[in-house]
Amino acid sequence: METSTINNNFKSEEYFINMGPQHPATHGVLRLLLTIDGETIKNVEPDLGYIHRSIEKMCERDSYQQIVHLTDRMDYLSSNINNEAVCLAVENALQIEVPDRVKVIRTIIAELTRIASHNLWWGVMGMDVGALTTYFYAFRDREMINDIFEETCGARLTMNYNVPGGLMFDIHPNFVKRVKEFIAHFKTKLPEYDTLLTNNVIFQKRMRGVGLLSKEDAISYGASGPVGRGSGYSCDVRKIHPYSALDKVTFNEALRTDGDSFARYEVRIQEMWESISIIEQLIDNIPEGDYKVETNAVIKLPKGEFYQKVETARGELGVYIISTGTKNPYRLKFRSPGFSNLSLLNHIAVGGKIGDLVASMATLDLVIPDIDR
Amino acid sequence: MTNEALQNLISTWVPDFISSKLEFTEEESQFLNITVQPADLHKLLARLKSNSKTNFDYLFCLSGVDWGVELGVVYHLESTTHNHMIVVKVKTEDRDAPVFDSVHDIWKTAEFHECEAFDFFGVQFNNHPNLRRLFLTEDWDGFPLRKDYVDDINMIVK
Amino acid sequence: MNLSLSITKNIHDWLFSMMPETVASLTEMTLIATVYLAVFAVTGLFLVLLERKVAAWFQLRLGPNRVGPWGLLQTMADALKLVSKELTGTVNADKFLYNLAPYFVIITALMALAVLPFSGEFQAFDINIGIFFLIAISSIGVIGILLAGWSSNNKFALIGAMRSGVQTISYELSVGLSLLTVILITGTLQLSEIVEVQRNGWLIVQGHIPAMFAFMIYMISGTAETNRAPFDLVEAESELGAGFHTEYSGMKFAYFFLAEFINMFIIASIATTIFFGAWLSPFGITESLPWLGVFWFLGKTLVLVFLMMWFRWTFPRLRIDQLLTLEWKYLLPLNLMNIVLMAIIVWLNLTIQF
Amino acid sequence: MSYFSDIYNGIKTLLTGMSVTGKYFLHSQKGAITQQYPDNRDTLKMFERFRGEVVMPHDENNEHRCTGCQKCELACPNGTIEIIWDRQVDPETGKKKKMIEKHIYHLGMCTMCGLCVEACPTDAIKWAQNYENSVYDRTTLTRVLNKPGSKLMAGVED
Repeated sequence: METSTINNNFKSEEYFINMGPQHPATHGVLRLLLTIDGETIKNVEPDLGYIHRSIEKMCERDSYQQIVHLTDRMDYLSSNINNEAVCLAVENALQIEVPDRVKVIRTIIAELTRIASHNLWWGVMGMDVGALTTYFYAFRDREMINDIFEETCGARLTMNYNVPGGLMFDIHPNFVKRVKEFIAHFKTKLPEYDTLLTNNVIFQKRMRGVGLLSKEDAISYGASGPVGRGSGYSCDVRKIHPYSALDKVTFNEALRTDGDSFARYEVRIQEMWESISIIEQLIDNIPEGDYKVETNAVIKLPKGEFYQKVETARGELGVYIISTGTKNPYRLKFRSPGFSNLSLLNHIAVGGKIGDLVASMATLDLVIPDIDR
Repeated sequence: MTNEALQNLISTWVPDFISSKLEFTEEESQFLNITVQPADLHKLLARLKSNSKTNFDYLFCLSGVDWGVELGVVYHLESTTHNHMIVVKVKTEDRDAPVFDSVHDIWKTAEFHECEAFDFFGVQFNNHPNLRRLFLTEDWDGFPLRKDYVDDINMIVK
Repeated sequence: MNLSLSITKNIHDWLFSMMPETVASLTEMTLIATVYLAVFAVTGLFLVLLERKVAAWFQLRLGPNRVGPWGLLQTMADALKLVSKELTGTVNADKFLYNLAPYFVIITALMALAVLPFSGEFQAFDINIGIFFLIAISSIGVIGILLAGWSSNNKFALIGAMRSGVQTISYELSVGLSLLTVILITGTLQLSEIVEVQRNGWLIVQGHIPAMFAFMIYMISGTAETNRAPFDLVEAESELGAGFHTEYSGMKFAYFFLAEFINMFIIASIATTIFFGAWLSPFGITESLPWLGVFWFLGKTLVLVFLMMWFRWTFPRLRIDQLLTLEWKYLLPLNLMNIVLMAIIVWLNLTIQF
Repeated sequence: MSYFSDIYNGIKTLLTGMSVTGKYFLHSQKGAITQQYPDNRDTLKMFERFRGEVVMPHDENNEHRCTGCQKCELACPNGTIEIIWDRQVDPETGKKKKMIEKHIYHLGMCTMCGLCVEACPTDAIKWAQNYENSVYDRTTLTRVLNKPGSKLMAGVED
């Protein structure tokens, strides 16, 4: 055939590009091996392990109290929720019922963490698509949450505030006041996010119809959190398997059916509103009581297997503990949301442009220590 | 579906679809545990997904486990329509070349999780499209999460 | 040679009385070049500082405030640092082209500066095809960028360079056509005459609706010409690292950096000259003080430069195919319609004259 | 027609976006969130629970509250704390008892998890709100918390 020979003569050549480990858009030390034809992505192959610390192996030698602080270092943006996951798993195994006060405080702090994480994501998302100012607006608001954490927990990022059996210490007397201040402040700033970025025509064109993920693929790829919910997959662990005080509050699960980058973006923006509503429902009625149930100094879990799911800012975090009855877990596996979400990057990026890859990777909201553990 | 109903349903699959015996247990776990022979692993898992009554379409956790003598893989499955969960375990005593069937054609996420299990436990997966060391370097010696792994320099034993 | 050098007649006369004509011309040209180089460097440094300050104010920050009062000497310090830095390069780079590229970029930027009418007196080179010259010169700069990306043996740089080529070829059209729209009113390409025409009202007022459209199109495509956000695909930080100048360091990098800011200044200056009456004061309020022209010119230019900075610190970046869609599907057809509209207005004498 | 309405809506959204940044530009002087760090040392106060480094408070008689029970050493996940202790004769009672010789704290290994302070039964160690911990030599990060010649406060052990 005449045409086929022409096509063969003008066959374009594919080439490889190393995106990362040091690249502004990979948010850490993720390395992507891209196969590119011109600007079009043909294949994405992630290469991991640049900051792998083998937390799972470290957990096998640590006591259950000590494991908690390691989880801070996995998904450092939702460190408090990670702590909560391990504590819940241990408490369930020991069949401890924590006081209501602990449950409520844990939920408030988890939702604050979620807002902080989504807030940072929003700023970085803007940076990834080229709107540099969003970063600073996001940090202005996030700083208030960090101050709340610092006052109550003693640290801004790696809080280690939960312990098996409750909390390490009671909330600071200023906590309620500061959270209310923050909520009032943030409610005026969140609409500004929409005017600045969400409604922007360039931003919409960049996000809509990009990085398409169908509901079936989302489930098959194990997508969770905003990534799954952007594809119409109702996967909020807070709704399906409520933990802590989440069964006492009413909130809507943010759900979009478009499955594109913009849907994932909208889910996260709506989740910030939902988190505000959860906090508002709880902040005025923190029950009085103990902040901790006394546990043995050496916690020994009964023999068996325990699994605990929580919803971090990125999705479903699973803690799978195999115990042989000693003071250390025999095997501890973290099912991290980022790892499953990363596995679908190739699926949504192929066929797009380099700019699309950056934009859809930003909406996956990857935190590399979460993937590398 | 309750654990009991699940157990009753799945036990009817033997021996029509699955040749070897399945072991069910609910002890020491909040889920129903099924232990399956390696040869029947893929058949069982495929059926767990495709059967409309079970419909386990969400593989939320795939972990390699070293039980000391045996090496194995644990699959945590959930159904997004029925909201029930199940755990499938597969074990082998062959520590030098443990091989199971890959399930990446059933759940796409398994491709990455199997790489992880291979990387840390040395578990091989048949028919896996791209089984490579995902985290560690290609020339890494040994499989770190196995219980018999020794590294005098980097591991601090308390 | 049709040179009309109208800077300070005194020096001109003095020089020609001192030496033979050829030597005097050469000396004069060298002097002017030196003055322009100095202006060039100072403008570049000042604009970099301005950009950083403006960015900081948009972003709730303070901006540079350590070196000198209010950080005024910050860019000086940066320039010194860049001069003292090692010039690195990649192993298999095409050394000749690699070293040539920055000069292409910076020399074209400098050449464009020559024809700008800073005031009635202060214009180095009042050529009769002024606008044509400006458009022609400003598109040479892209060759430097292409060479830089091609020769540095880096795939990110190459992608950046190719994007730059595509972008400049497309947006060159819009820049030219939008300026052409206004030329319909003036009927001349010579910058000094264009300014004279505007004594009856700035062209954006004379040409009212089509002129405003032309101005908007010009600002959009001008921003694209200078490779600034939201059209900064060439160096798109989150995609390509640093784009075409990834492999450049020290002074060679500084050339690219300065050229970007000078280009921004030039684009704003052209807009000032064509649409806002260059050095003419509004309503002729300072007609009796012609030396204030420079002030008006720079003032108007800085307002436009600020506008471009405002764009940069607000908008997300376009994707490469959207960039081309914007040009070929929106700006170009609108531009062509706009020219027809302007032609009708000029034909029917519907322009606003004071 | 949607062609022109697209252009109109597009430009409108761009302008509203610019109004947000423009508003902050106009209020830039009072809205700046920059912390001019080394200059604001005097006013920069950490919260009282801030975890800067572990210290052992001594009273004016150079007495501390550490009995050398080693609970902090056990609680620490990283081996940050080492206690060198000895059985010495207490000059007051004449009995032999456990006393610390050195309470060594490796700041370079500390992850500020707070488990040691929680574990301490006598409140001998606590958090300092010190945030400038960087040094030029790594060895200076290893600190001995009990001051030379210090001894146990009376009545702590009861």
